[in-house]
Amino acid sequence: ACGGSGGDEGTTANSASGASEAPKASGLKVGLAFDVGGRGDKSFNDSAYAGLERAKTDLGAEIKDLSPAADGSNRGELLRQLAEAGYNPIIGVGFAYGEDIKKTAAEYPDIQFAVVDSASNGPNVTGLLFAEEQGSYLAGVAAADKSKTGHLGFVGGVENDLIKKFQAGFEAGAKSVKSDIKIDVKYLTPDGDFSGFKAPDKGKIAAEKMYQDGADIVYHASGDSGLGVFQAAAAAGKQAIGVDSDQYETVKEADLKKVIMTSMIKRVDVGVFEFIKAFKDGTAKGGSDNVYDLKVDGVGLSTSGGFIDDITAKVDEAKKKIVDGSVTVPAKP
Amino acid sequence: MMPAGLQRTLLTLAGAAVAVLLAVAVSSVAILAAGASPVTALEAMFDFGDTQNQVVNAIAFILNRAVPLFIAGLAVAIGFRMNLFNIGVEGQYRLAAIVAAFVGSQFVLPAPIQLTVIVVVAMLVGGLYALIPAVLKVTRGVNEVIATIMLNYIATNIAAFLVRGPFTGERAAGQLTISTPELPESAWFPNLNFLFEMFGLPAPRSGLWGFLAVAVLLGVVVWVVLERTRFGFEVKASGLSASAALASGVNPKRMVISAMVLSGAVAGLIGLPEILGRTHSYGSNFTAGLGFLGIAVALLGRNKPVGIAVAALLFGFLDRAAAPLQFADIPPSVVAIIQGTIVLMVVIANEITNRMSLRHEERRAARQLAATPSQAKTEVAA
Amino acid sequence: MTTSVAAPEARRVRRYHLALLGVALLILLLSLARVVADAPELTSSGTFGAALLLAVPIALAGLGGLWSERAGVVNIGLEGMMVLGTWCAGWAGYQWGAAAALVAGLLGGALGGLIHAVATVTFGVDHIISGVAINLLGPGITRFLSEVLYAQGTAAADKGAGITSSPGLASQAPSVSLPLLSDGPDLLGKLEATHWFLLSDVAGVLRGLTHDVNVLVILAVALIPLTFFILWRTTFGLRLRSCGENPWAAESLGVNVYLTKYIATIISGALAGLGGVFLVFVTTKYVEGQTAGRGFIGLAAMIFGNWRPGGLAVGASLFGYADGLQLRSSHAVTGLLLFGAILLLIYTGAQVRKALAVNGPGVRQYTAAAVAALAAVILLWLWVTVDKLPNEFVFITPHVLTLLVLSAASQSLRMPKADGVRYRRGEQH
Amino acid sequence: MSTSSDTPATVPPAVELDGITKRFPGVVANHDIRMTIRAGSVHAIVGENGAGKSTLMKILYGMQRPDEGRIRINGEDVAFRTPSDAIAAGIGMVHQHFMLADNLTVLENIVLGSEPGKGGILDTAGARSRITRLGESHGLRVDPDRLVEDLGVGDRQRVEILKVLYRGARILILDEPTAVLVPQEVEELFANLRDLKDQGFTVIFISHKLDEVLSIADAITVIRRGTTVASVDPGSVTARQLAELMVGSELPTPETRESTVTDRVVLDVRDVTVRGTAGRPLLSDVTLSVHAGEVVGIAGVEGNGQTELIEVIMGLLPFDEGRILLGEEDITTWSTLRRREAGIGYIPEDRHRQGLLLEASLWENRVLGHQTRKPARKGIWVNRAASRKDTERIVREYDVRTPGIDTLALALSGGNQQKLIVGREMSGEPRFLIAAHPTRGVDIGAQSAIWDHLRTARAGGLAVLLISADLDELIGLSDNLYVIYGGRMVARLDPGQVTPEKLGGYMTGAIAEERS
Ligand SMILES: Nc1ncnc2c1ncn2[C@@H]1O[C@H](COP(=O)(O)OP(=O)(O)OP(=O)(O)O)[C@@H](O)[C@H]1O
Ligand SMILES: Nc1ncnc2c1ncn2[C@@H]1O[C@H](COP(=O)(O)OP(=O)(O)OP(=O)(O)O)[C@@H](O)[C@H]1O
Ligand SMILES: [Mg+2]
Ligand SMILES: [Mg+2]
Repeated sequence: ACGGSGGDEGTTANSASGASEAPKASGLKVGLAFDVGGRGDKSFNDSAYAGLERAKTDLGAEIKDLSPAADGSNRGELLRQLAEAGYNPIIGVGFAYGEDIKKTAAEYPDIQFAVVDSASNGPNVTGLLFAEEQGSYLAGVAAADKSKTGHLGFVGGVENDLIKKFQAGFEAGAKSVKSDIKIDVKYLTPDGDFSGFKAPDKGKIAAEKMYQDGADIVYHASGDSGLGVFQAAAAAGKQAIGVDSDQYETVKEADLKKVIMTSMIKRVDVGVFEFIKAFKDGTAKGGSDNVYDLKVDGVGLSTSGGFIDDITAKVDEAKKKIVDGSVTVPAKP
Repeated sequence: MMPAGLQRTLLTLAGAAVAVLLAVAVSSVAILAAGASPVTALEAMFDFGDTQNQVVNAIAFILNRAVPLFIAGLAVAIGFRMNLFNIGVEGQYRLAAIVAAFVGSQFVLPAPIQLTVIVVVAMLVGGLYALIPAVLKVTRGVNEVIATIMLNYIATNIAAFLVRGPFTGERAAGQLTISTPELPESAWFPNLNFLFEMFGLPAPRSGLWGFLAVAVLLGVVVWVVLERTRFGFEVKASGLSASAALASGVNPKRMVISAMVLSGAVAGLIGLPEILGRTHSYGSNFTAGLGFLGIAVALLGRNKPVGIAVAALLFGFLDRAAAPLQFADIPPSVVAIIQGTIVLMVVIANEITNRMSLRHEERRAARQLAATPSQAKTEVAA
Repeated sequence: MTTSVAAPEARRVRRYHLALLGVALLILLLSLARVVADAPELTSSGTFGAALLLAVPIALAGLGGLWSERAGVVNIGLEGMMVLGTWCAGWAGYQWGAAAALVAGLLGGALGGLIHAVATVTFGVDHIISGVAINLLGPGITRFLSEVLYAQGTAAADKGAGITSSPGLASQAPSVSLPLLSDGPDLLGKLEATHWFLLSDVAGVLRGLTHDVNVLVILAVALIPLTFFILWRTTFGLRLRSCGENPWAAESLGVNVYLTKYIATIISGALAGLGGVFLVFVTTKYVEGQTAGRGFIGLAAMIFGNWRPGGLAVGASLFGYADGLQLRSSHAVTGLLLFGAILLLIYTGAQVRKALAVNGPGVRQYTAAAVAALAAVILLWLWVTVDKLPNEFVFITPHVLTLLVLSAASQSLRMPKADGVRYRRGEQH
Repeated sequence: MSTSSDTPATVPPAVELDGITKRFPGVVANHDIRMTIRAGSVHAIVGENGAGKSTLMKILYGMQRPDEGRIRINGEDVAFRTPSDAIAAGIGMVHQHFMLADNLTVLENIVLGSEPGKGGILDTAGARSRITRLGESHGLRVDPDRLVEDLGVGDRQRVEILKVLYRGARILILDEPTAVLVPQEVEELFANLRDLKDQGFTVIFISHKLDEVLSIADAITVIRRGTTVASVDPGSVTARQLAELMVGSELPTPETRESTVTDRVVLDVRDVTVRGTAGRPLLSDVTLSVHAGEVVGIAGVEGNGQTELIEVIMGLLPFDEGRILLGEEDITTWSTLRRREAGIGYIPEDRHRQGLLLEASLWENRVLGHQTRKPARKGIWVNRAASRKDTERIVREYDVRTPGIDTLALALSGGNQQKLIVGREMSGEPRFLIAAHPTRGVDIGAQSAIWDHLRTARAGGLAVLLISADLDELIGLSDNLYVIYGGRMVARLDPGQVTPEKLGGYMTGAIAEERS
């Protein structure tokens, strides 16, 4: 629709022919486009890739994954190239794909799209959403329970709405345990400057300050900068909470492992795989969102290391309240 | 004998060609090291797809990518022509883009007026932001390279503040990107898909951004201004010899300010193709870094509009290859290496060919004069 | 003869004393601001520790800039060289430990310097242009190397590498503290905790600079006087500086200008690379994009410091301090507003006194005084009214400060005369 | 002056040059040069501008390599690759233009390249005492710790010679050392040189000033168009004969025939003072007026305020007090451009720096400085056609030797570049012209052409301010002569009466201020 009225006719005409010209999928051909950083980021993108790989092994899918340019300017182009090469369904990883998926999905109405972290915005688009705030709520509950000083910290990489969901959930969870708990919050860079996800030194300084001021558990949602948070925790003899994947497992350094009390896991792999499976089964219709929340274990807390084994009951209790709807977690701080 | 100008041009072209070839050779080594075949890589780069749709899409992508790069290159080149290093194009276009996107979303007027207002606002903001380093340089002697680098950081942060705060627009539920309010349809730049349809080709999916036309026009205007007007002459003179320009009555302060502001005003347009042609708002996904790429494009194009256009197309072409390369299982950052080496090789080649042609010129003059003095003598004698 | 010999000595001594006095005054004012604004972070050891951590890579990049520019080669490619340094340090470090990371980072940066030297010295390419090309190339090469060497299935990937990061270092660079004072009994720490006026502040500053310091920090700090010594006290340094002042004169005296410029530019790259190594040491691995423009900031710090090692150290510290402060406490940054206001008021007083002393119109002094007074009032007003600055404005504190200082002091800066000038053997300017 | 000390025939010549040829793109700077320089003598080399003297010396000093030919030093074949090789062989060179780093101290400039010290650490104290001793023994006294930028020309010259002596050179090359010195300073220098000769040094001395050459040299070699045309004994040749050898023809004289001075004042400079940053004012209370049809000459040693005077008149340098009038109008606050438009022409002292865009074509250089006036301008446009046509006219009328008007300015020889500038500045129909060193570095043919153009324009009512280091030119062309010293006009003289010696007295401050 970007081209105005003239473009519309062309677009529809093309997409019909496009679909017929595109090589017919012999089987399931799944395309996936990563966010900036690409495959191998040990985080979010890799988690999505794990779901894709599972589709390959479990469902026999032919898979293709593409990474965008460093400035992300070719996201739409990646989707289009996948569509033209006959991939269906196509998944965009990251909320940044929202707009591009919307446009591309309109251009290729016969192809099913999914976008991670952004809501559906087309009849053939499925939003794969994660209730980070719910997972973070549990992290907050665990932290508040474990805290001896009644003082927590939160380090966000980039001050955007996604990360604020983590902050909001964490604060709500902690306050549900101890209403007067103190939570220091620091973001490393403003929105639009993504270096905050790649600055372990800054993460370290921010967390160091929180520990010095008396915080004993710091939750981070700051990508690679989290490494610095763990370092600060190790130096201060305090604890930290990881994010996205089970960082107790992904972090290799023994001294840092020790401080990772738990991680708020976001099962992008599950979301991706389930979507592909649904597509194969013919149940992925698009136009709606699949919300991966506590109910379906799309988010959750990791227990590796056994640091929170003693409070499992409390965490489960909180989880139950969210699942049954008696507690609604805010998505904005 | 060939006219001197033509000869210089030919030599330049030859140098550029050699540089590109060398860069390709260097990158081939890298590709080989990555365990892939350079031939496959080349094929992937030139593989525009099998269907008309794919080819048209590819061409549209290249052009759409080249448009902002071209404008960025022009902006940078205006300063470079007089040895004024406007590293601040990056900040100027970002700030201009957000303000223009916001202002444009606040009213609805007939499309031509609406678009004109947006363009003017963007140029104003870009120009005014460039005025800061210009004034600092002229009045306080602050090095413009450092000032503009600092101002880039400042612009990034101001833009982040604005898009999150005062300029923020409504969002669909579940949308996490923040952006300015969406522009009304009268601010959507009509696309140029008819260019393809004229030849019976399908229209590209992404649409060929109409701003291309503005860019072409801008290129012509910049060329005319730089090559044909008194102002352009003064820019050239200041660039070739600041001291000679000064002694000739060119006011260096005025030149710094006007060239910088002009550069900033052009820079203000860099973000508009994307905003008016695709996103219709300034959001947190806004393409960053075009200002720095613009420097590379301007260098490749030797600070001349036609050269910049070629360089922008080359960059667009290479950027498009990122996806096909991945289809061929070749690391897409090969593109970055090719771009980097091309720039380095081309600036070196420029230097060599420039020196060669100057030396050639001297020799030629001496040779021709060696033939004439006898005539001159006889004239005097007669 | 004696007087003329003694004169520069005396000048030097005076400058040195002046610097000491300045530092003392600054700390006094800071502690005043700390008390009045109730922002302990202004002088806490944590802030100064963070400032040191953040200042070191900037200072190293700045030193890199100093070496090349003193030899007449403008180096805007520091950022690209630093990126090369971080990648190489990460790559060697995960395999062979911190010492290997150090060497590899130095070499990586030096490679960038070599490219710059080939382009500018041998081929006479404009220095800014070559630097821009290197900034383009650095991230491209490293990304490519990561894509090839850290791809899934490689040994590195199993050790935790990804396309955006290397595996962790095999061994860490050691850190040290000053015994007794900032470690163990930690006397300085105790003194700091008392929050006494001035005493605690001094203790905080000292402890911040001596507690748990990476060996590379010590090396980096030592490099500043060392650079001064080499450039101003050795024969090689004299030759190097002569290339930046008048390469034709140097050439006519048998100095190999090309070689000297090559060496200087390669050292410049190596120092930028060392800055990259430091970043890797802090994060214990290579992370893509972790340089975050520090090469440019280093260049700014060097210009800020008037192409002198001491000056660039001040510039880098300013950046490190402002950044560290904002990372630790947004509230304390508003305290900085008060500090700025006090400084401006002092400046106003000085200008007014000067204007009164001058037996002339002294218009310039009056305007300066008026502008400074106005700025002071604005800052004070901001301090009183603003409770918490939006983060975006906190982030840009160091950049705005640099701009302000440059616009106040640019006219007294003096860059090497032949800096950035294209030099060709046998050709006169 | 040819008091050659008797040297045994066994002592080999200090320098022998045999068939030296050096080609530059488009120029053969040296062609089959042959000469022999006796040890312990002062050997002068003379030749026109561009004859190839400096090139030859640079070859001898290892800065450039000859394409052909052999060099023998003290009887031994040498092949210098760099100046260090030459320095090692005992050769030192003082360049035509100062080769000093302004921001370094005298000491640093002197020791650079052969620094004393252990383990790479500079031994400043040792160097200082050595320089002081050296200075005292040769009468070349300078303060080793001062920055060179604070020194005057004479001191800089001394630093240059100290540099050479410091390296223990026995063969000294002095390329036009006297160009920037006043007669009294020249005498001091010559005393130094004789002293050096007596101590056994060999001196190669280049100068255009033939009287000087005749007074100091023991032998003279003449170079014309890159080749040695004669070796003469100073005792048996006159200045005139020498000059004719150099040029290969009669000497022109810059004599002004009849006075065309009117009583209409065109330029009036009143009490202009420029304080500058450091204590001493650059110009103080300068007053002078130039009438239509008059050439006013300014004599002075370089660095006494001439440059500032020109820049003040052109509006390039702000001044603290005083006024400047052009005709009736007060132009004190006018911009450079407006002054040019009002009819001030400017032949700058440094044509490469201020007069030309070397990498632009001749016609674009025609536009330079005239970009706001016809024929170069049409509205906001540059009128290319008209500019090109007018450039062709200049090339024709001023005999600029060039392949065409699209040729880049840098391809022209200095003289032709200068003729282009003169033609351009005359074509703006100026009322007033600043001619700063209009014939510097220009060969004799071009020189007299430029003089003719100036005379013609003067006859047509042009007011000219002439600044020159060439006293003959000044005396010959001027209707009125001022002497500038230390930023003041110290004397106003009648060029018909004055002798070069007297002029020199005023120029050095040896004769006190006087107004005639
Ligand atoms: N590096 C160079 N490249 C090209 N041409 C050169 C170079 N050096 C000298 N020339 C040319 O060689 C010729 C001889 O120049 P040289 O400087 O030796 O003359 P000169 O006798 O010293 O003149 P002057 O009296 O002006 O000093 C001139 O035509 C000059 O332009
Ligand atoms: N070192 C040099 N390198 C390159 N070209 C040179 C050099 N010296 C002179 N030339 C060129 O040789 C030509 C003739 O120069 P020439 O020596 O006659 O004038 P000039 O002496 O340089 O003028 P001036 O005496 O004012 O310096 C010019 O085109 C000049 O650019
Ligand atoms: Mg010459
Ligand atoms: Mg010469």
